[in-house]
Amino acid sequence: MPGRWNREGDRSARETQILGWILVVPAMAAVGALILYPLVKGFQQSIQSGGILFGELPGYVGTRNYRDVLNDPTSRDAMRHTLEYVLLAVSLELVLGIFVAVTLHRVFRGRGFVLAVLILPWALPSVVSGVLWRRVFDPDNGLLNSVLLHLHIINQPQVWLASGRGAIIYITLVHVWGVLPLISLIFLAGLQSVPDEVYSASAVDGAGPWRQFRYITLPLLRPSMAIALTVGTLLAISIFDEIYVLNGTALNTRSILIQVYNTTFVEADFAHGTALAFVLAAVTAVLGGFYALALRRSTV
Amino acid sequence: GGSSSSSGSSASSESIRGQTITVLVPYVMPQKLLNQFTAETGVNVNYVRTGWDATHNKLIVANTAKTYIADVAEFDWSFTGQFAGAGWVEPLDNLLPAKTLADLKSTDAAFVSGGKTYAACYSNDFRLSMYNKQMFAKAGITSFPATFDELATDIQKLQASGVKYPLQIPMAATEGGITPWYLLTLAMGGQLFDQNLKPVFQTPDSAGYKALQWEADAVKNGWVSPGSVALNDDVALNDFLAGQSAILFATGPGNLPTANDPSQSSIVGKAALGLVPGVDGPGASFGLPEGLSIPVTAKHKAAAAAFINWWEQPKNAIAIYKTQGSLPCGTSTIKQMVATGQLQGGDVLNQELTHVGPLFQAGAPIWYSQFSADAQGLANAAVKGQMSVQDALTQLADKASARTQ
Amino acid sequence: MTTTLGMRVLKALAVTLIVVWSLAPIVLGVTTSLSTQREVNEGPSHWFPHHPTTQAYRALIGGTTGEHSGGTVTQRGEFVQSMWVSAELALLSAGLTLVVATMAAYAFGRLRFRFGGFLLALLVGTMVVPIFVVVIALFKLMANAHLIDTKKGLVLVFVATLTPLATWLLYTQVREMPAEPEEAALIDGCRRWQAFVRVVIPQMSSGIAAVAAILALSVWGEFLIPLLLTQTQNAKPVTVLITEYVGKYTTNYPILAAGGVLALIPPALLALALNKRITGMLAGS
Amino acid sequence: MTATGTITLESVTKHFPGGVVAVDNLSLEVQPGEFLVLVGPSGCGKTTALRMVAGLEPVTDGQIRINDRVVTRLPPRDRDIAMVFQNYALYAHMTVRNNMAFGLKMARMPKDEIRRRVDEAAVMLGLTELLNRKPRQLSGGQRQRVAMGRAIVREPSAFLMDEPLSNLDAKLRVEMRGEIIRVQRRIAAPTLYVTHDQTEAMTMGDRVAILRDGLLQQLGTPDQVYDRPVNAFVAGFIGSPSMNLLPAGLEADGDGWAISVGGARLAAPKLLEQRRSLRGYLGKPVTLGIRPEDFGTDGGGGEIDVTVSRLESLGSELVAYLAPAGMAADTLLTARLERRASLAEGSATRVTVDVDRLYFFDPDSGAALT
Amino acid sequence: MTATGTITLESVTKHFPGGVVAVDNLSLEVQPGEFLVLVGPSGCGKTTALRMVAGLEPVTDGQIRINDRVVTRLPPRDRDIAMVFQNYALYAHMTVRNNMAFGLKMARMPKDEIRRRVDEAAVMLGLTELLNRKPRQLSGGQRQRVAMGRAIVREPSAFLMDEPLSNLDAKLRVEMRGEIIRVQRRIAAPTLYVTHDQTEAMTMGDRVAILRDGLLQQLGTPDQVYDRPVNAFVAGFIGSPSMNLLPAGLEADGDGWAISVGGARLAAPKLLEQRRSLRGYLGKPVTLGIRPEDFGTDGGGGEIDVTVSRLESLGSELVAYLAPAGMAADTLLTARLERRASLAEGSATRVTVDVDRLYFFDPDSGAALT
Ligand SMILES: Nc1ncnc2c1ncn2[C@@H]1O[C@H](COP(=O)(O)OP(=O)(O)OP(=O)(O)O)[C@@H](O)[C@H]1O
Ligand SMILES: Nc1ncnc2c1ncn2[C@@H]1O[C@H](COP(=O)(O)OP(=O)(O)OP(=O)(O)O)[C@@H](O)[C@H]1O
Ligand SMILES: [Mg+2]
Ligand SMILES: [Mg+2]
Repeated sequence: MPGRWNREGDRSARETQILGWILVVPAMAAVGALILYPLVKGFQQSIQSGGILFGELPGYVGTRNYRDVLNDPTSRDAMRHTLEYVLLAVSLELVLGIFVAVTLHRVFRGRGFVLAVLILPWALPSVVSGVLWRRVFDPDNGLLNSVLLHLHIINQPQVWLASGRGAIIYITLVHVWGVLPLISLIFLAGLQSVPDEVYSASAVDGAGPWRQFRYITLPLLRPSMAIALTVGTLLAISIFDEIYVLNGTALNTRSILIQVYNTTFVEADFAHGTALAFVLAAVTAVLGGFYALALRRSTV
Repeated sequence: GGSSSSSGSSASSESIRGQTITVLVPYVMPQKLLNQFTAETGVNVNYVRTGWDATHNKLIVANTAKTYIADVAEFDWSFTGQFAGAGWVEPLDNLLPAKTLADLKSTDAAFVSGGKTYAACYSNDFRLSMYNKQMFAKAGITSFPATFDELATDIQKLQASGVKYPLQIPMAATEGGITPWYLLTLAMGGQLFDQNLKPVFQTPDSAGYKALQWEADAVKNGWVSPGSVALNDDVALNDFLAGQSAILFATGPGNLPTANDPSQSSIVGKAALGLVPGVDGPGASFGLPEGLSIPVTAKHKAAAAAFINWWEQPKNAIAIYKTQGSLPCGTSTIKQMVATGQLQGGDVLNQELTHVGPLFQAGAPIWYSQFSADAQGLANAAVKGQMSVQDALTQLADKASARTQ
Repeated sequence: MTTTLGMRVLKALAVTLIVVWSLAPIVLGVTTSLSTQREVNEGPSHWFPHHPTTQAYRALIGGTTGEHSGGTVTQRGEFVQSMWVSAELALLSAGLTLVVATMAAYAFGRLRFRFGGFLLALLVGTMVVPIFVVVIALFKLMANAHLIDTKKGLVLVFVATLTPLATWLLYTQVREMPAEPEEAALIDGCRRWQAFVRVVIPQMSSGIAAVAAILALSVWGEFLIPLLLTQTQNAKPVTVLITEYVGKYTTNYPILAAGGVLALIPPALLALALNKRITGMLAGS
Repeated sequence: MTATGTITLESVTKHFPGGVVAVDNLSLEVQPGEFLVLVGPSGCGKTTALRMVAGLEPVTDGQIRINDRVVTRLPPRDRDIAMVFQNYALYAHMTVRNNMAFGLKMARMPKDEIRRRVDEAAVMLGLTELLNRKPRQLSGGQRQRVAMGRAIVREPSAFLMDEPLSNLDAKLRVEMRGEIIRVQRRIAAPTLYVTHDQTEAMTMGDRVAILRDGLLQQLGTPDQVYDRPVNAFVAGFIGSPSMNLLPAGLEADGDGWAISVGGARLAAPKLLEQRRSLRGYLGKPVTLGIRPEDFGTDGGGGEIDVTVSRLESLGSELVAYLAPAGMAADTLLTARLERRASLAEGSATRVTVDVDRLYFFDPDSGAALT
Repeated sequence: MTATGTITLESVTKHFPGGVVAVDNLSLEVQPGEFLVLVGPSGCGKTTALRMVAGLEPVTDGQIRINDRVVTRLPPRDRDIAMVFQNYALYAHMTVRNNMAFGLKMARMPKDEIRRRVDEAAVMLGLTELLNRKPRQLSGGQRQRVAMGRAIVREPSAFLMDEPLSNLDAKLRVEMRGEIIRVQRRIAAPTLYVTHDQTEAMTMGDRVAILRDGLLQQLGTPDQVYDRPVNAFVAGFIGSPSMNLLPAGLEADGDGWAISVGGARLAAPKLLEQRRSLRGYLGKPVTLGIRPEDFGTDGGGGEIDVTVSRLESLGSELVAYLAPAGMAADTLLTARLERRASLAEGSATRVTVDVDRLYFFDPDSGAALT
């Protein structure tokens, strides 16, 4: 008679149930109250008209706002730029992030110092780093121009951010500079759960550093990679400060979030702003889900 | 001035005693002055200094949420359409003494919407030029050009005397980079919009078109450095202060003291203000004043009004000017400052003030911010040559027209 | 492990590269902070100040008295106070988030309970929510709870925004952790939560240290949330304060840079402190 | 009528996801204070069984009782057991002392008492010098001893030990065997003890349970399982070197029986004829079992001609691998001989077999024919 | 004149931080194709020695050569060794197949060849069914076999094995012993093999090295270390159960010598008198060593009166713990006796000692007196 013991009640399993719930309550409560609830409100906003501010009666307008933002040519351009930022930034961050994490995973004298230096770009308030980068890329008096002129690599000052492609690349570099510490730390955190002994075993098996990396580190970093990719995408898809400081709202570098910012904070049009932001969130969520699934193959 | 009588509004000063108001303004205010206000009115002030860029964001969020944020809040001329249209701020017409309002008449035009005044000006900002007297002298120019033709000639003279890029105009895709176009449009004798808020800048014979073309040509002709297309107004000022150019176009009056501050400027004593050039004789300029408003969510409106009124008194306005550098607005205050020589470049300022009007005759429209955001991107694309002037302005006009529907 | 000279050279090279990449713009910040505004304006010839001065730092700490500085005026004590606020916010939020997230991560990673998978997806999913969508409702919520302009309020919001990432990071670690020591603890008479606190958490300590760094630094650099939810010095972190030194017409580069440089010190100290906790492969020898 | 000091498994089954049946309908009772040794080939389900008793692995089906209390669904802590894990499972972040003290702390024992017990166990286990080290600074054997120490300081109602001595040297192992037995006797806690060591199984266990593929094969005293294995599997598994199992025939030979194995023909002792189950196999093939120690080089019994294939000296004795004449070429008999037996590798010789100690099994089912 | 197939340790020393000297000035040469067994008590430095040879642990002092190439500072991958780790160190993220194939992949072996070798090893190790599992789905013994498989597929220039069979049952262990030896002979790779198992040490090793506290005690063939241990430590360590070591006196007795031990007096064989080093101990205390198997219940030799304290049946034989008359109360002699020896626990009896096989040691230094 299978399952006849179940009548006794499964205390072990029940305790696990209860503890599970207790442990997730604080997290769910915080996120539920301060993110999910406002999110629902925000969604309501995105399907409402902008209200009296735009000469309309308040009320639900269905998907109109979404259609508006998706049909707007500037939004479309911004989406294309954003895609470029994301692809470029995320691939750079992935490669550099793993490189940095693997380097810092080894304990060596002075690692503390390097770790401290590593996080500086991230700790620098964005206004300050914006101003510094502006000094670097300034077309007239910038550091970059003056160095390159000095080295005779260029013979007249360049307006770095004027052209489309170039500007997007430079801005992405600035973005990556600021985000790399976070991505590196995510990978570093991931490496903490890799046991030393597999490195011993693989060394004996004849794997050099590169192949240890390829066959041991990389596979074991899979879960972290999903996180890093998601976070990297998240940050790149909402790239803002770097563009705003270096090139304002110029059309050739405008990202979606600048568009969102203009719509919400400049034009006070929260209806369209949130609609566009929701589009952005949906894209990120889809990408994040995709990464997580693609990299899920459990490691242990 | 007679402080006790002027600080009391129509509401009895007793009823506000003991109240605490929050004031949200992007400038520092010495505690000493606030103490004086408290001593006079019994109102305590919680003075919140915000970041310049952040102020608008904070107000937008709080107001959209219909939530209290301050009793007295910053109010830029560009907010007028938006904030008044949304009903976020109280009209001041009945809250401030008539005398104070009358004194502010000239500057407050920018804050009027639907016949009501929504803010009291405290920072009298408008656009004019600044130039380097020494460079002018070296090029043999004796006075600042009054017309665009003279300007062109002078620029060539300056170039001949060794100034590579005599002109400094910020043209980045930012608010600071778009104002020169507005200014040029007015200076060339035109308007951006007609009385019905229809765009009038898209035909080649319009002032707006000519103005943008002029900017694009300035880049092409090498009057300005190639980097100008990515230049923001603060950097433009810095470059001018470093002595890199002879003329800073479309700057604010508060920058002359800065040019004479040896810790910031390499051209101390060499800078002078110049009137905005025009087609024949000085052209029109426009004001970008900042004012103090009372949000509808304010808790102590009477006390807030008392504070604004206190600020506008010449004695206080001048004291505040000395710490903040924002030019007062009241006609009597300016007079007093010019008379006592407390205003650097006072004569030019006084002259320019006669050419200053609001950018929008009927007050900034509700969609001004959208228009400005569109203009920034499109004008920038035009001066970069990524788009023709015609295309940029046509697109801009189309967008603007769509908004007015 | 025994390694070759070539490897060691490569490693040194890698480390140098990281340091240079991270540090180069910071060096520019330091030189800027030691310049006068005038030298900064003068540009190319003055990347390194000809007359280094600590004036900007003095202004930052002691306040400026000069007139007509166009909004870049600093007030005595303000900056230091904001540094404290930032530090307090970073430590409190990171600490609280760690507690909340570690608990959740353990539950999701080790305990089988109903809807666990769904809740995890929901939680992690909120990472993609842009602040713009929630800001209005959040502001209203905070205002109603009288949490505007309080550190308490900010900490709550930070905890909510950081918990998803922290939970995800820790969840992956819980999954990789060998289960046996925890099982031994259960047999040794621990309740599940005791085993969690006394065995699992110490086991994860190096991972937690890395996540702690991520959290504290995230809070330290946060701008938009504190901007919108604070008013006065009460709860104004250094990131927000520094933006106030950007004036309408002028930006006081030296003061801004000095503020930036000073704002780097606590995070750097934190990294140094956590370095020992973050164990790595023992290399080099 | 509670039976104190018992562990009972009733029809316990464990399926792992993926279709592995690790433990199959296992019923087993460890009697009051009994020391029960669980043996079986690698992967037969010993560890899984232990983990189910400990409450670490949910039971697919069946019931587990400790001291007659049903614990099948209770969390581990409510079972009051101590366990030594096969892979030690030490607390990496605690010193050796704290590893051992942890369980006692959880039981809120007074500090003094904890210290006393840990010190005592450390002496017993030779860990006194190492009390302040962390596990990663220990050798394999030292870690294993810590794991052992953690269990014995507890004085629980039941012990579960999973190969607790596998990483210790012979000498230490003999000592530890004694210590474990002493502790277990004192506490009188029923004990399930997994081992691969024949000597441990034979000397420590009150009874021995032999598992194979999750199925219980035999449960009995060490002598029982050695002398009367229920099937060829148990016979081959218990005893080292293993029993020789050979195809043979049982034949009537004059007035008695004879066993033909390869070229040899052994006269069966009369006693054999009384075995009921054997009778049916007369004239049929059987599997013949001969323990290595039942060979000799002199003395009586049956005789087999062999070629000495290889000799292994264990110091105290000699293990000879012998190729019997007339059998499949690769058949090798293992014989334990006196170390002074005079054999030379490669030489042909004749060895004796103690025919009184032969075993017979059904060639198909492997069941012992008794 | 390179010696292929050798591993040489020259004065190798290892200090751990904290002052532990794990290996102390160890010199050792594994000769071409030799199978050298390393034994010693738990914590004596065996694993550490292996790890240094593998390049996993930096050497504090001394030199290591493989095939006469100095490898002391080379990274592990340049040493071409295969190692079985005491704790397996499997790749948790790879299947069993990939665990075994990894080393071959690293050597860029063709896919077919890899598959062939892994399949072959899997059959040998009984892992065929498990090739697609991940390590966490395996039992302890299965994991150990995977670790083994990972090493043997490699065909390296040297093998290092750290207790590779400790978690296997007796039967499998016997099989595996044979397989390991076969593989090692085929590849002719010098092998350092750590074990705690007496049988493995005695049967597998060409030579045996005995370590104690990081110091090499003796290096010799199994018979040498068994029959002629250089000191009491080795004598006690090799052989299971351990040699009995008793305080005794060497006395002149008429025209010969006698050994007094407790109340007994054993006539020493004449041969003893020829041992130079023994002569000096006449009239002085010595430590007397008697192997358990040198006791008997009948036959000649010296005789000792004992009380049977405890009997352990191992099935194939009997281990008796005997309290000799006239000695300290807790002295127990261990004797391996025929299983049919008729003794009863608690009874007094007389056992014989093979006086030709007595060992003598200096009571202080423990050095063998030969
Ligand atoms: N990381 C370490 N730090 C300090 N001491 C250590 C460290 N690793 C090992 N030891 C010590 O060094 C000595 C030798 O250890 P090793 O692991 O070589 O022993 P072993 O001979 O392999 O023992 P076992 O048979 O128990 O595995 C032991 O006393 C151990 O405690
Ligand atoms: N998580 C798992 N998933 C699937 N199969 C498993 C899992 N754990 C163990 N097994 C299988 O269950 C069987 C029993 O495993 P168990 O660990 O109980 O063996 P064991 O008798 O302890 O063996 P050993 O003596 O080798 O330790 C083995 O065949 C093993 O491969
Ligand atoms: Mg097991
Ligand atoms: Mg070891």
